[in-house]
Amino acid sequence: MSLVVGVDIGNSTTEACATLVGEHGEMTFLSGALGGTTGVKGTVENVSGVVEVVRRALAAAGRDPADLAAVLVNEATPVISGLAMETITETIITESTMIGHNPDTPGGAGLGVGTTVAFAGLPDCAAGSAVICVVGAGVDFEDAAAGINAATLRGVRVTGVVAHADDANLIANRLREPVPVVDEVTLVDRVPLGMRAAVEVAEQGRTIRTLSNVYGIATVFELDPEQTRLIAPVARALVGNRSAVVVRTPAGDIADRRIPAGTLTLIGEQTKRSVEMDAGAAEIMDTLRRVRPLVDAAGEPGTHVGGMLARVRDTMSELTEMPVDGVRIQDVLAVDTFVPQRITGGLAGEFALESAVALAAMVRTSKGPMELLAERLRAALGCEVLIGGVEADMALLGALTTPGTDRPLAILDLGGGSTDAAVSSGDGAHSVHLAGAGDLVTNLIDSELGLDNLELAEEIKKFPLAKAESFFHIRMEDGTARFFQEPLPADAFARVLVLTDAGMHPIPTRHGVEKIREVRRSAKHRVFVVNALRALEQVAPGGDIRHLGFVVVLGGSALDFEIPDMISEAVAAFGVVSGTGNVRGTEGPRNAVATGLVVSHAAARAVMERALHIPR
Amino acid sequence: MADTVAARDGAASRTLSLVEKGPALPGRRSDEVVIGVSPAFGAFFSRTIVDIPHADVLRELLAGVEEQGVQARVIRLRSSADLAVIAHTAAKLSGSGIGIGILSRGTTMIHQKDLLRLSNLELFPQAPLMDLETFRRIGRNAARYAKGESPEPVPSRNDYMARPRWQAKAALLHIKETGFVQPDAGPVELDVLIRLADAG
Amino acid sequence: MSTRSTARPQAPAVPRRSKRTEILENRPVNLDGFVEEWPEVGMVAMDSPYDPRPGVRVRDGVIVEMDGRERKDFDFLDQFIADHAIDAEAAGRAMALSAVEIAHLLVDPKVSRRDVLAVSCGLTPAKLLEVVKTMNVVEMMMALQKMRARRTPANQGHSTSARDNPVQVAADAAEAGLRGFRELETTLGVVRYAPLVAIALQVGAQAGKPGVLTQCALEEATELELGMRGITGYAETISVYGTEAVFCDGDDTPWSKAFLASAYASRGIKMRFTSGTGSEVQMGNAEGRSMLYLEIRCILVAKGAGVQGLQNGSISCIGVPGAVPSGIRAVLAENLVASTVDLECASGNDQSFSHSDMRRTARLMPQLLPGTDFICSGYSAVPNYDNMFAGSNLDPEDFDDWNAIQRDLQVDGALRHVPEAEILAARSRAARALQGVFAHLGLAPITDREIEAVIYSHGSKELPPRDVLEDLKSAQSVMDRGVTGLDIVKGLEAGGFPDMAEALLGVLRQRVSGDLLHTSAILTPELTTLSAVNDANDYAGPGSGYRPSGARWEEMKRLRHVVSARNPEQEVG
Amino acid sequence: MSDAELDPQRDYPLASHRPELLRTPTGKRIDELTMAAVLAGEVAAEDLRIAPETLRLQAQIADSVGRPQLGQNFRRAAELTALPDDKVLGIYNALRPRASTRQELTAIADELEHDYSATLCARLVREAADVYERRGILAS
Repeated sequence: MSLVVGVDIGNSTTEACATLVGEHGEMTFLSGALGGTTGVKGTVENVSGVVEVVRRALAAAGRDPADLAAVLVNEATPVISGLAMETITETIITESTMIGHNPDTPGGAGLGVGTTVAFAGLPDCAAGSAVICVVGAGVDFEDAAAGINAATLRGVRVTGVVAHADDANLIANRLREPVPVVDEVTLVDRVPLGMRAAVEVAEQGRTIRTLSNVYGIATVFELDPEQTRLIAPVARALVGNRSAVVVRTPAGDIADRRIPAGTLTLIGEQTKRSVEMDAGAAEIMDTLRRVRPLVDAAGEPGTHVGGMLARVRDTMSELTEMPVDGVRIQDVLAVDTFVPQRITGGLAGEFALESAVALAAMVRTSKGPMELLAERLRAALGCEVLIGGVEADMALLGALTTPGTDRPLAILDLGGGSTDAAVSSGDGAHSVHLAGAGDLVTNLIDSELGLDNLELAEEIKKFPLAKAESFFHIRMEDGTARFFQEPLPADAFARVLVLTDAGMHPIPTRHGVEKIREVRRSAKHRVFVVNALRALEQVAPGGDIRHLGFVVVLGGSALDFEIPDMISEAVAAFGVVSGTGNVRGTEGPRNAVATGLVVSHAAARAVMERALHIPR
Repeated sequence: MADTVAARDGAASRTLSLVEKGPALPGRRSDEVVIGVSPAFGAFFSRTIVDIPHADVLRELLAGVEEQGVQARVIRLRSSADLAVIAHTAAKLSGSGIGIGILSRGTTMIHQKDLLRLSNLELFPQAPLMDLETFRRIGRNAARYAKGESPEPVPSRNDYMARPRWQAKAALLHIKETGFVQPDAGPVELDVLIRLADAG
Repeated sequence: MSTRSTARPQAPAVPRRSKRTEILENRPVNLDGFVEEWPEVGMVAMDSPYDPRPGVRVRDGVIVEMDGRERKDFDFLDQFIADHAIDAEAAGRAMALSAVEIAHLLVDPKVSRRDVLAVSCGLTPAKLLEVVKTMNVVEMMMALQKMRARRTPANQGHSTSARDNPVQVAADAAEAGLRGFRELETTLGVVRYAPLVAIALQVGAQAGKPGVLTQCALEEATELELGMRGITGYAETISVYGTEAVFCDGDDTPWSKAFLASAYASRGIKMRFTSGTGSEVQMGNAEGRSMLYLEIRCILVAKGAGVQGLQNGSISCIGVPGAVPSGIRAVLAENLVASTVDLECASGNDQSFSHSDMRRTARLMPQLLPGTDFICSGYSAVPNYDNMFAGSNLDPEDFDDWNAIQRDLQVDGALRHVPEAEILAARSRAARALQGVFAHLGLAPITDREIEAVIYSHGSKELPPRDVLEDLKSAQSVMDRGVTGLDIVKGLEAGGFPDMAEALLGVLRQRVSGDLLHTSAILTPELTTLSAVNDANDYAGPGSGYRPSGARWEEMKRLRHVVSARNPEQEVG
Repeated sequence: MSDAELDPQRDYPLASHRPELLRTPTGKRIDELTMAAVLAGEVAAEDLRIAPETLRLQAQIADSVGRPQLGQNFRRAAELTALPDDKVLGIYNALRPRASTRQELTAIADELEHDYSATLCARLVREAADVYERRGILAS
């Protein structure tokens, strides 16, 4: 019997599997271990990480390092991914035609129509005229209410109020005759005066009816059909608001504009095609399918996509120390997303959800200095170090130790930077590495929720949500309640929480549990489910997923609490058995390559493959 | 509009009268915030450490609550000048469980009845950095907690040169206010009247 | 000017002011706060009619009455001090001397330090207060010059970053070491960054001059853990207070702190306590005693706990004594009392104190001129906006002023001018060494661009932001994996910095010998211990004691710009 | 070795002048803690701790330069070298005001004395229990 340790150097973790291998290839698995990869995968910096994980595996097995016969290391090719995101639509208001920022607490209720007049100009208004009073910065709410009441007493019909400060209820509560008040209009000075305008506020819990309806606006302003056609985008932009102001200006307009984001050129082995970025993710991925296999991608210089790809290349080149022009992009994943953006020309800091495209790109670098690494490892460990076979082959062998699996078997390895797949066929394994995995999901969550906090986005990705309904109980995202004896931390009160393994962390946004959950699940779907199908399709015989028998899901993201289920559901449609791997019946989705290395080593020593004895 | 502001500046001075109505009782409406003031607030003291009139401070806290459509009650704690005790007592008397505590020098805290006394929802420890805008936002956030919402905490400010200027005065104000503590007196409900000072 | 409507009542006319008043009004000193004394509540520096009268009664070797209080009425500080800090045998003889006689012993250079200690070990808090009350600041400085424990003065620096950027902390630590600081302290904005920043400080500290000791101010458990792992070298933020109520508010007692002192020593780690005038009155619980009387009780608690030293000099409450009459004299007096009871004294000057440069300097002189064990217990070696201790009395913009003052007065403030090329080299070495250590430990990478930026930067505003997510993951992994000082040694060696590895190993080895546990201990750049045992203060009047000479004096003569005597067209340096 | 009569003038610092008296808790000599040994993996973190005997030597030095309280602290520390880290922190927390009852403190003192022969530390804890009781800061 000889003691060997299989070691898998991954992009972020290094895993080991200690095993006794007999003369005829029979194996007794002893232990597994996991540690962080030191340095970039496939470089000599990995030595300390490997030494540490080998030490731990031997310690767990209770074996003396002196008895170690050989360490088996995978052929480690660094696969590195990069990310970029760019908005492709923009909402612009020219001059001021509307205020649609949806303040938390507008005052009064109903619809008021009149001519806009500054608060200071109120005393000059003629009795009987209908006016919308515009209250600027620095006017106290009591003064504002007093001024409006005085005008009303004189017979001026003040039908609505637009205010700068968060004062709507304070003003409305002090008026003799209640009118709708819209507040928190930051750029109130830019509201055109002397123009016909309408102010609408709905009751609490309802949304406006008139100004969100194009014919409602047409009625208020007595518009002809041509004018009505022009005002349509305003109505659309106000749908769902509790309050709104529309001012009719001669040249005002609101428009959705597509930003020319540039052309992405995908260069395949045979052919080359270009696609406009603003066509969206589906179109880009379709084009990619037509040029596959991809050799490189290029973006039009001076455009957004040009900038995106340049950023990806710069990152790659820094990480791999390759010259920028030597970096070849071998896969891209485009994902439709949206980003909250301030509306250009808005008067109250209105936000619109603009469409955006996120692009993940994957670069396969040249093979690392494996021989040098092996040499250093020999010196550090004082035993034989063998470089094993192709990573995908090894992962397949490891995955096959999952109870209940058989050939033909495909694996899906869900990592942080890339999604990999491999399938065993007669002449070895066929494998692909695709761009887009856990890191992209984190980025999508971060930008779609407007968090600007990747750490928090990472937690939202990994853990379920809850809402703290009191200091002693939380409502989980599945609707069940959990009670506590000790009060929750103060900063958790009334907030949406993410229940991490290091305690509950409040999420500082206005979004509810439902919204955050939806963004999280949709991001995972757009990345992992899309990539799983794409990857399996590329490795499946004849490109047909139905020809695969078993799919085993491996890798760090396979530990996620919902991704494996999402994937199972998606591939079930193809009649494929899919589940999370359980390497050697004990390791879960971890340790497949390390185990595969040992299996392969043992097989080589064995007379026949049938002699394999795998204890369960 | 400039005229309005100038006119306001000239006449903005307000007086505060706080009249004791009897013992402060627990509230029953769930849409209220209780504001607890310290023993000498609006009484021996009429201004914060940076001379902001208590009349304006209270007016902004009340406005912040009112703007959210929530009711406010004001009580005076007579038995302690400890901010946490004041805020926590206010929270326990509040129908919503949310209270605001404020000391004469301007230090403020939002509290909730089920929290430990030494904990809090939001604390504004640097009295010299408190301005009217901040008081308005504190009232607003307290009301939003009372409605079961999750407001962004009001950003707290920091300035390392506040110490040489204010540390000793803050200590004096604290001691002075402690002198007005009547250990056995219960909290009392206050009628608040804020009026423009008579110009002539 | 605007024309006011005559209909409005005229505001009372502002009396006309002179141009000079206007100029004075705008001087920075008038941004500082000054308040009247109020002795009844303890808002008084050191001269209060409500402080107790000194006195002691000993029966069967036990102090049964102290400063007018019977043993049965002792609060816990009284009892701890009576039973642990005061030598009951010496008390009778010592207390029989008048305050003036004892003050004379302190000031008179012909009376040795040892002879003073024979008396001071038997003095009660009220007596020590009486003694310093008879002294003016010049007399106190004379006394401090003799009573400080270590012969050679030293200095402590702060190296922190508003963004908790480890690369910055390392580079500034290296520069600080090169400039002469022998102890460096850090703390955090985001506490979870602690392991990375503490490693950065430890690495950077060895890049300037070997043997610089480091600490990271944190809550007790984490601070002790980082110490035990050898990621930090000593500890300081162990606070004690002068009244029972405030001590309990701080969730401690003299006994819990004494136990903690032994805990640190049991792991071979140097430690000192922290206290200062003003903390009790600030917390509204001074029991009507003067700030200095309460501080002397803190000093004697430290003495009784058997801890080797104390950081005092008001520290974070400096705005309180700073605002009352004779407050800065009281701050000097507390440093003097700590030294007089034979404790190491890290003497404050470590918190933002005044808007006025003149007052900042005047507040510094009483410690700088006589010299203390650590003149600043935190000279900010980063710009004050980066100082996570809320600003110090001095920061890097004051380096050249400090060096000029040392040279003008031939007084050793333990710093020196260093040519820019050396500083840049040290900053670069620190950043690169940290890059190597992080790579070796598999922590979030440091890019060459960051290193380039940090070498030439003044503060965190000029640095590219780090990936906070990755950093915090790394920080967590440092704790999870149980990384120790030894791993940093290995990382330095692997990264090609064998001399720094050797220096850090030398620092870690100290905890085996325990030499650093003695009073006022520092490590020399040659990694030998210098403490009040082998470098005891031997001041005995003119011509004796420590005075800068030889190579050190030559070093102090160098400034950024000094005109050459041989060729006045050139500068030396 | 604890019988050695130390002269502070001649013997301190021990690392320089009396290295032969120093052992790590794991029994290594201080001159074995070299860079070469570290790189060969022969030095572990446990080797960089102080031994109780060393603390008692340093206590002798503290006494002889007139610092009895410092010496006493070192002797208590020598007792605590035997306690695991979390136990040390646990006792510290128990000594905080209103954290423990008299019985709890007495139990800690007994454990220190019987399980760790830490008589000085036990005495400190018992003394605290007395004072806490008199001053009303025991847990109720």
